[in-house]
Formats: sequence, C-alpha cells, structure tokens
Amino acid sequence: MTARIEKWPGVELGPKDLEGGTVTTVRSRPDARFAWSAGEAMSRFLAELQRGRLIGRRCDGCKRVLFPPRMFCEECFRPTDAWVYVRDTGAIETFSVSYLDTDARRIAEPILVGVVSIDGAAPKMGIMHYFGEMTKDDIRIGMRVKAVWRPPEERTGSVLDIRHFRPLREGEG
Amino acid sequence: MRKVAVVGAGMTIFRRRLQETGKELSFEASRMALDQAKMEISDVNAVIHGTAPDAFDGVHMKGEYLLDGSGGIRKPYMRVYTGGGTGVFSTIAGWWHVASGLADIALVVNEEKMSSCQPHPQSVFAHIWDPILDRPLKPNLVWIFAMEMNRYMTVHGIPYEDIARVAVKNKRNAVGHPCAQLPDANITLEDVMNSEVMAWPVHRLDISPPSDGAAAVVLASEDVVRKRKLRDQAAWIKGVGWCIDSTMWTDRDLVFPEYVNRAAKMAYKQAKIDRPKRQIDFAEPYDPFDYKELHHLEGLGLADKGKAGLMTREGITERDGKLPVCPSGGLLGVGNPIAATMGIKIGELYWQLTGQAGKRQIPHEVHTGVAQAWGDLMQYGSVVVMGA
Amino acid sequence: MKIGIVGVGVTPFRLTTPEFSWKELMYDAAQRAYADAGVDPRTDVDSFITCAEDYYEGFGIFDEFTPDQLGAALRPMHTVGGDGIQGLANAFMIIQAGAADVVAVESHSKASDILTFDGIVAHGLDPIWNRPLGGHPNYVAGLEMDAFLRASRNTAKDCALVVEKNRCAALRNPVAAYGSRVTAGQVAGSAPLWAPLRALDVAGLADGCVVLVVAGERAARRMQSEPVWVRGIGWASDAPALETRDWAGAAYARLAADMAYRLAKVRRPAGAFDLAEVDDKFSYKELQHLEAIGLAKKGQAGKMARRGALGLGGKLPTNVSGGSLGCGNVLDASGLHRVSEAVLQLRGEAGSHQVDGARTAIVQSWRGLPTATGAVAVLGVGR
Amino acid sequence: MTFTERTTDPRAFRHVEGHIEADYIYTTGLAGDRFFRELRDHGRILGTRCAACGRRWLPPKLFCEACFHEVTDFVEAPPEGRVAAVSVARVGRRGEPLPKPEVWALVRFRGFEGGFVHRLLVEPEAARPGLVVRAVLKPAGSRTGAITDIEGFAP
Repeated sequence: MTARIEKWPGVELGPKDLEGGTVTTVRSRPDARFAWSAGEAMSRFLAELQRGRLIGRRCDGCKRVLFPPRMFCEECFRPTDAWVYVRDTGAIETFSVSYLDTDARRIAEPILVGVVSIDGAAPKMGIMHYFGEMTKDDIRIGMRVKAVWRPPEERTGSVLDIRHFRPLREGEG
Repeated sequence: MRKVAVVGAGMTIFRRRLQETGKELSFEASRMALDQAKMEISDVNAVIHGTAPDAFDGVHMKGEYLLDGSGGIRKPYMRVYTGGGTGVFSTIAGWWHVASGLADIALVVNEEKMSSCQPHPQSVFAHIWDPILDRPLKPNLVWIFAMEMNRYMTVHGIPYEDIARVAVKNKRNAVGHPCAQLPDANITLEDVMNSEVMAWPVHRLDISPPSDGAAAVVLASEDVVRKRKLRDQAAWIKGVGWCIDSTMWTDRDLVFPEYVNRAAKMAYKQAKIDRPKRQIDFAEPYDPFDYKELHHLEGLGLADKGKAGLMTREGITERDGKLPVCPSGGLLGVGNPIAATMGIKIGELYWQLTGQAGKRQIPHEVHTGVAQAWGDLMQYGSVVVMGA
Repeated sequence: MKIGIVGVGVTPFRLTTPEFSWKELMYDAAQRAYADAGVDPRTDVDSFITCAEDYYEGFGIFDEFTPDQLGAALRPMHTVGGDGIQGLANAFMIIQAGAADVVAVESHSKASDILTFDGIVAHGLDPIWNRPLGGHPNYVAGLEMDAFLRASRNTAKDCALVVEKNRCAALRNPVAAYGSRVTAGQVAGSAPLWAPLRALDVAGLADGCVVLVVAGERAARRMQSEPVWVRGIGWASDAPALETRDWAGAAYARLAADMAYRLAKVRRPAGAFDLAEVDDKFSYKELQHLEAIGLAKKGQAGKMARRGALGLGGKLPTNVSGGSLGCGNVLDASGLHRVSEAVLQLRGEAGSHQVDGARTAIVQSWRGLPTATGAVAVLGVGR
Repeated sequence: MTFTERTTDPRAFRHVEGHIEADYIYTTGLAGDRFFRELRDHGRILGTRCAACGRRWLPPKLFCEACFHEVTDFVEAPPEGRVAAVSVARVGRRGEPLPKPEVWALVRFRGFEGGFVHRLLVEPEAARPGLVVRAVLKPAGSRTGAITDIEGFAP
C-alpha cells in the first residue's frame, strides 16, 4: 500500500532559506529565567564545596553513603540518616576526550571529562567533572584521581570550586 | 484487556529543515495515517501526542500548540513525554486508551521540529542537566554518550569497528526508505572509522542527524478491525513495557541499560515471550548512536552482554540475516527527529508485519517484531512488541 | 472495573519554599500519600505518573528529574504534559487496561523557582500569529472575560463575589496560601490591568505538591475501608488557536464533562453533586466553568454566587477549599489538588470546611493560559 | 518534618540561577508563507477555504480544523471585520505600567471561521464589541511579511 505513495509529505529547506528570506520567518527569544531552590541537601553540599570538602548522606536502610547527597534514599524510599564526609579522591568510572564545546563548536585542544567514583561513597557513586594534569593518551578507566581545589577565596559554593581531577600521586590517598 | 491493532501509519520525510510548521507536519503525518486506515477524524475517539523538549520547537506547552494539527480539537487529547523514549512510548499510551475501553479508535501523532532552535538544536541540550551538579561544567550532549560508549567498549573489550559497522548497516538500509535523510548505499566501514572524532570515542558518522519530521499511527480495537474489515492491514500490539532509571546517572554503571531490560521483560511477559532470541523475528531498537543499537539489543535480551557487536560483524543483524535489526535504516540512516522516530520504530514494525515495507521488506517471513526507544539522561526505556 | 483513590498527599501551599528543592517537595507529598494509603512504593505501586511542563520547571527534559523522589527508580513511570486530572485519567486507563493495579499520580508547582512567569506564558502563544504582537499574556483572559460576560450576562460584580467567597473560604483551609478577608468591593476597586479583568481577579501563584495513590477495585478495598471511587473521568481540548476557539462557553470543559458524565452515568448534573471544585485561575472562570459543565444554567452562575448558593451550606458548595484564588495557582497540580480536596470531603476529613454528608463530588480543571484544555472527574463514596 | 535533619537558619538555603536560552527562527509554514507574502507584497489578507466542507478560515490553515482535510484554496477576506471582544491592558509584557493603555480585540469576518486577535487602534473608552473595523497596514515598503505588518484594526 505504502509502495503506491508517490510523494511523502515535507518541503525541504536549505540552510540559507531560514536566514535569507526566501521563505517568511519569525524570530524570537524566550524570556525564561529561573532561580531554583537548592533545598536541604544541595544547600549543604554547596556550602561544603565552598569549604573544600565533599559530603554525602548515609542511608541506614541499604547501608550506602549516597553521593551526591540527598535527604531521601531512592532505593529504600525513606529519609536518609546522617551527613558523612567522603574523600576528594576516586577512580575514573568513564571518560571522553571531547573536541566539541557546549554549543557543538569544534575546538582544537580537547576537553577531558568524565565520571569520578568518589572514595568513601557507595560503589559507583560519583560526579561528572573535568580531568587535568594528564593527556588524552594517559587517561584510562580505573585511573586513580584527586580533586584540585580552587583557593578558598575563589570558591563560591559550586562544583567549579574544584578545578578538575588530576592523577593521584604515589603515596597519596 | 482488549486487543489493540495498528491499522495505518504515516510519516513525513525527515530532513534537517522543513518548511512546514510543527502543526502542519503533524497534520501531514496524521492525514496520511488516517487515509491508510480508511478513516476520517470523526471516527477517532482520542488523540495521543508525543513530542520531546518544548525547547526544540520553541513553544511552551507545545503539546497544546500542536493539537490542532494532530486532529485533537474538541477531542480527548493527551500528551505524554519521556524524552527520547517518547518515540515508542506514545504508542504505549495509545494502547492503554484503546485497551482500557475508553476509546475504540485512537490516533497517535509524534512531531519534532528541531530546526527552529538556533544556532543549533544542541543549544537545547544545555538545559537538560541538573542545574547544580552538571550545568556549571557546561556539558555537551555528546559527552555523556561518549562516556557511556567508552564504558561499554572498555568493560567488554569491544573493538570500535564492531560498533562502526552498525552505522554502515543502517545507512545502507536507509537507501530503501522514501523519507531518509542520510541514506548511503556506498558507505564503508573506513568512512565511519575515519570520520572526525567529536568526543572520543564518538566519531561524526556514529551520530544520527538532528531532523524535522512527524509520524502518526492509527490504533483500533479488535471490534473495529473486524467491522471495518481491516484484518489484512492490521498488526497487533502484543506487549508493552516502560521503565525509568534513577536521575543520578553518575551513580549508575552505564555498561548495561537495566531500564531497557526491565521494560523489555514487562513487554515480553504480556506478549508471552520467554525466549526472546527465538521468538522475536526482527527488531527496531533506538539507534541515535551506533553503539546504542548494540547496547539496546543486549538490554532487549536479543544478544548476550557484550556480544551484540559480534552479531553485527557476522551479518546476523543485516536485513537478510537471522535477526534483522533496524531494517528501516534507523535513526542513523533515516534521521532523528526525536519523538517522530516513531515512524521508523512503530511504523517500521507495522509496515514490515503487514508486508508493506516495499524495498525494505525483510526477504523472509516475519511474525513478531520489537521496537524500543530510549531517552532522558540515559535512563528511559520504552518497548513495544507487535505481531502479524 | 471500579477505580478508587486510596491515598492523598498534599504539602501546604506557600508563596515560596526555599527550604525545599523541587525533588524534596515531591518527596514530602509522596511520603504523605503513601502513608495515607499504607503502601511502600518500592514494592506495592506498579506505575508512576507525573504531570509537568518543561518551561514551568526550567529544564530541557524535566522527565529526567522525576523518579527518585517518588520511589519510581527502575520502575514504570512517565510524564504527562497535562493537568493532574489528565494524569489521573492515565492511571485510570492503565489500571483498566490491566497493566497495573496500583498507580501513583504526582503533580507540583515550584512557581517560586520561575523568575519570569509571564515570559513563559507568552512563550506559549502561537509564535507566528500572536506572540510577535507582544503584550502581557493576560490580555487573553481579559478578552475571554469580556466575551463570556457579554454572552452570558453575568457581571464583573459577580466575579468579584467569587473572589471574596474563595479567599474567605481559604481561611478555613490549612493548605491554602491566599486566605484573606478580601471583599468584593476591594476586588472591584483593584487595578483594571486587563479590563474587564482586574488585579484581584487573578489567582496568585503558589508552590505545592500533590500525590494521589489510585488502585483497581480489589486492591482499593484492601487498602481503604472507604475508597473514593473515580466514577467518571473526561478530558478535552478546544482549538489552541486564539482565533478559532470558543471564547464564551469553555467548550473544553463542556466536552470533558460530557465524557465524565457518560462514564459515571450522570444524566442530570445539576443536583447530582454534593460539592463542586471547579477551576478559578481567574474569577470569571468559576462562573464560566459552572455553566459549561451543566451545574448552572446559562447566565445563572452569577446569580447563584449572589444568592450564596456556592458557599458552604449553599445549594452547590463550590470551591469550599478556597479554590485557586484562595489556595494559590499551583499550575498543573491545580486539578489534582482539587481532587484531593474532594477526596477529603467525601471521607468526611475536611475539618472546618467539611460539607456535611458529602457523598458525591465533581472536580473540573483548566490548564491555564494560553490553553483551551481541561478535565473533569466525578467522584463518589459508597456503592 | 519531612527529613531526619532540618536546617532552620534561613541563610543556609541557596539557590542557583539559570535560564532556558535559545534563539528561534520559526518558519511560517505552507499556509502562512502564502498569507504573509500576499500581505507584504500586495497588502491583501487571505484566508483559506476547505474544498471538502466549504468552511473558510482566518488565519489561513493548511488543514481544516473541522473536517481535517488538506486545504489549498485561498480566498480574500472582506475588507471590514467586526469586533467581538475587547480588553484594555494597562501593563506591558513584563507587567510594567504602560504610558498609554493598549486595546486588544478579537476581530471576526463575515463568512469566515476565526479572525484575528490584534490591537484595536481606538481610545480605551471607545473600545467596544460591535465596532466595524479595517486592518491598518504598514506602508508597502516597510512590510516584512509578519503579523506585525498589520499595525492594528481601526473603525
């Protein structure tokens, strides 16, 4: 039946058509601004980042230290029990070597980025961050890393208070 | 529970830019599906709409905006939304509209107009992240897929070429699809492997393109199929499943899509499938990246963990192989207008099972197919099993 | 199969909630609902639904951020881009279709996270035909109020009485954020910002979350001695185009009610309900909706307001919860909130705003500007 | 209390700001493009007529809202429309007080479904339903092919 359909609908345009006025268009930009309440768990998390520390929440139901912290355990569906500091070291769970920036523009010097499983948190629990002081040829899954903190006066209470994670040196950790 | 069939399908061409408004694209796909089902809008009891981020089309509450083009005026109209999972999920929602008895005939319409978003649809993906944990790092969407692909490759020791082969297969399959954006009969493994690295290990040709497009299917109850003599053009929905994993993607092992597995098990149970490898004849898993086809085949239980690449290498997943996978050409070949990929997932199952797939028809007889979509932060699985 | 509501969880509505992230707010309502139903979501709830819109939340794909705080991680869950009663309708169908026995439905407003609410509503206007003209989007409500009042011969004074009634009623509802002894005179004297619509005709925004636990008949009877049955449910949309929709008669509400009445076998809606909760995001909407769903004759809703028929103890107690005008506009949670209010009434647990002996209720929702979409639920206790 | 611990120091609660930022270029679509070209180049207002059910639509649509068939016939709208509803806005897009109130109107056209929601170019006191109005267009050279090529409707 569909084999008999001669023309499937759709009128294709080229990149210039949208810009060049060969078809009529309307432009606009939304006014959509927000201020998200960080709430209980994230307010504390951000405050601790500003102090140069990573903090999690312990759940006595499943015996996990949840990181990043939350006030409820998604596995047990109960309120979590206590604040627990975790370490600023960990292992690379996975990574990418990116030649694209946020707007999908190409960049020459690649960004090393990935997920770090944080020591002291439950297995696999971690955060996304940049990697530094290593090259795209050194980086590998399982590599031990440590946070490089900005100086206290530059910290604002943000994940960017950590510059990046660098390889753990011998004798550290 | 009433039996539910797909009795008609339609879709627009998929292209980087289409002139139609989102409403018009929705209309074109809907009208085609209704014509195929020999129905008028007055026959339709309910309309279900699937469309992904509002920020692509650039309209707040875009489900409301698109409803006239989808035939929803003065009808019960429902928009469901599970990120990229919407491509298959909207049909699940359509299924329960009919299976519950609230509707006898339902129209399911999916649309995406990504070209509205400037300078690039990628800009929207800056807003899909947690505003505290992720957004300050200014992540690019390709990053997380690169991370997932790397984890999958490294843990299982899968060579990149086994992944790149998926892109070759799907772009070649797409040659037979009248709506395809990136068909390529002559593409080689070297072309994919030598294409520029975007975010290692992801290369340019590992990625499906952003697209504009729409798709629609008409669902009907068994009574309607009988009364309107639609049996020859009906494919039955045998099982549906859906599942979402935790938001905390940096707390999960990305090596295996557990959420797809759970969704598949739910659908298989309903379809009375206990040995999917034997009972499923072909599959349309979500393939926005080539590794995702493999990842999803494993989640769907159609390949052992870490072994889907081998199946591709051995030609098992070719259109004439033992388990044809993405005979449509997939997102990699036909295009990726997020929710509108329904046309090459549900739509392809329908056309294959009713023998209407034309040049893409699987050469051997097929009775049961599975379609799957994937979405959110590597977190959502939606699965539909259909039978002839 | 009958479908029953067996658990209700509502956070108190407030103008701001800086101590809660949206996830924590959802968790708060969810744990209340699960406690009320006596269920563990990790084992006893089969499917989860949230009703949300990306731009209200400030996300590209809000669906990502919904499961954990509802106990839905690695479980069937989905987002409905619709009002809470549309979410309830999905639960109704999922259970009827046999895909689940117990479903949780959530909707919330974290409106205080939104700095530019008017900008977001404007972003919902048609980008080609309406949005380029600019203007504050509430002009759409001003036009509709004008069209409705002229067609129905209700008056702006009647609308002001609705505001007085609902904001005063809210003083008895501990959930409400906008309870106040505002008088109709004050409303009529407030700034005519989008005349005939005045500043106090508009419901203010609030933060809050509502979670319902819904179950099929057998499971419902197991969980609650007196489940509140969803006897009928309906939803409908009129044309999204401002130019072609029905400006006077709220066709979406009429059609949604027709569907719900058909399922509930309600033939004469006037007189069929002990109480009504209808959408009042703008004061005139309460009157327009009462007429559209057949609870007031055309042009008579204002008269009912004047005669006190819509108050507690009146012939048709309407929005005794305080409505959106009194409780606050909680966006797509508004419909679900009013269902929760009706459930408490039908259980006899509504406290100082209890309607004596309430056995049947109707709840009607509207999705707000610029939509022409709404839903209706017919609820009851007993056989 | 929802959780096992609670901060009561209001200074401890943080918030983070952000926006959903993107620029949009919307095509006016197949029906819209014809309408806006005609408006821009010839100052004419076109609607569509459904061949299947005969209904005429303003603004023009590719599909009939009533019978859901494709609509390809364009017909010119009558020069005069009639105001069906009005609203007088005293605040602007962001809620800022306007120096001069803005009058909005729903304008209907005989024989057509729909019409336009647009500005009414009269003093607020004179704004009322029933007014017979005409579109006021920008001068021919300055029209861009957008709804703003119509400045408003005036008696």
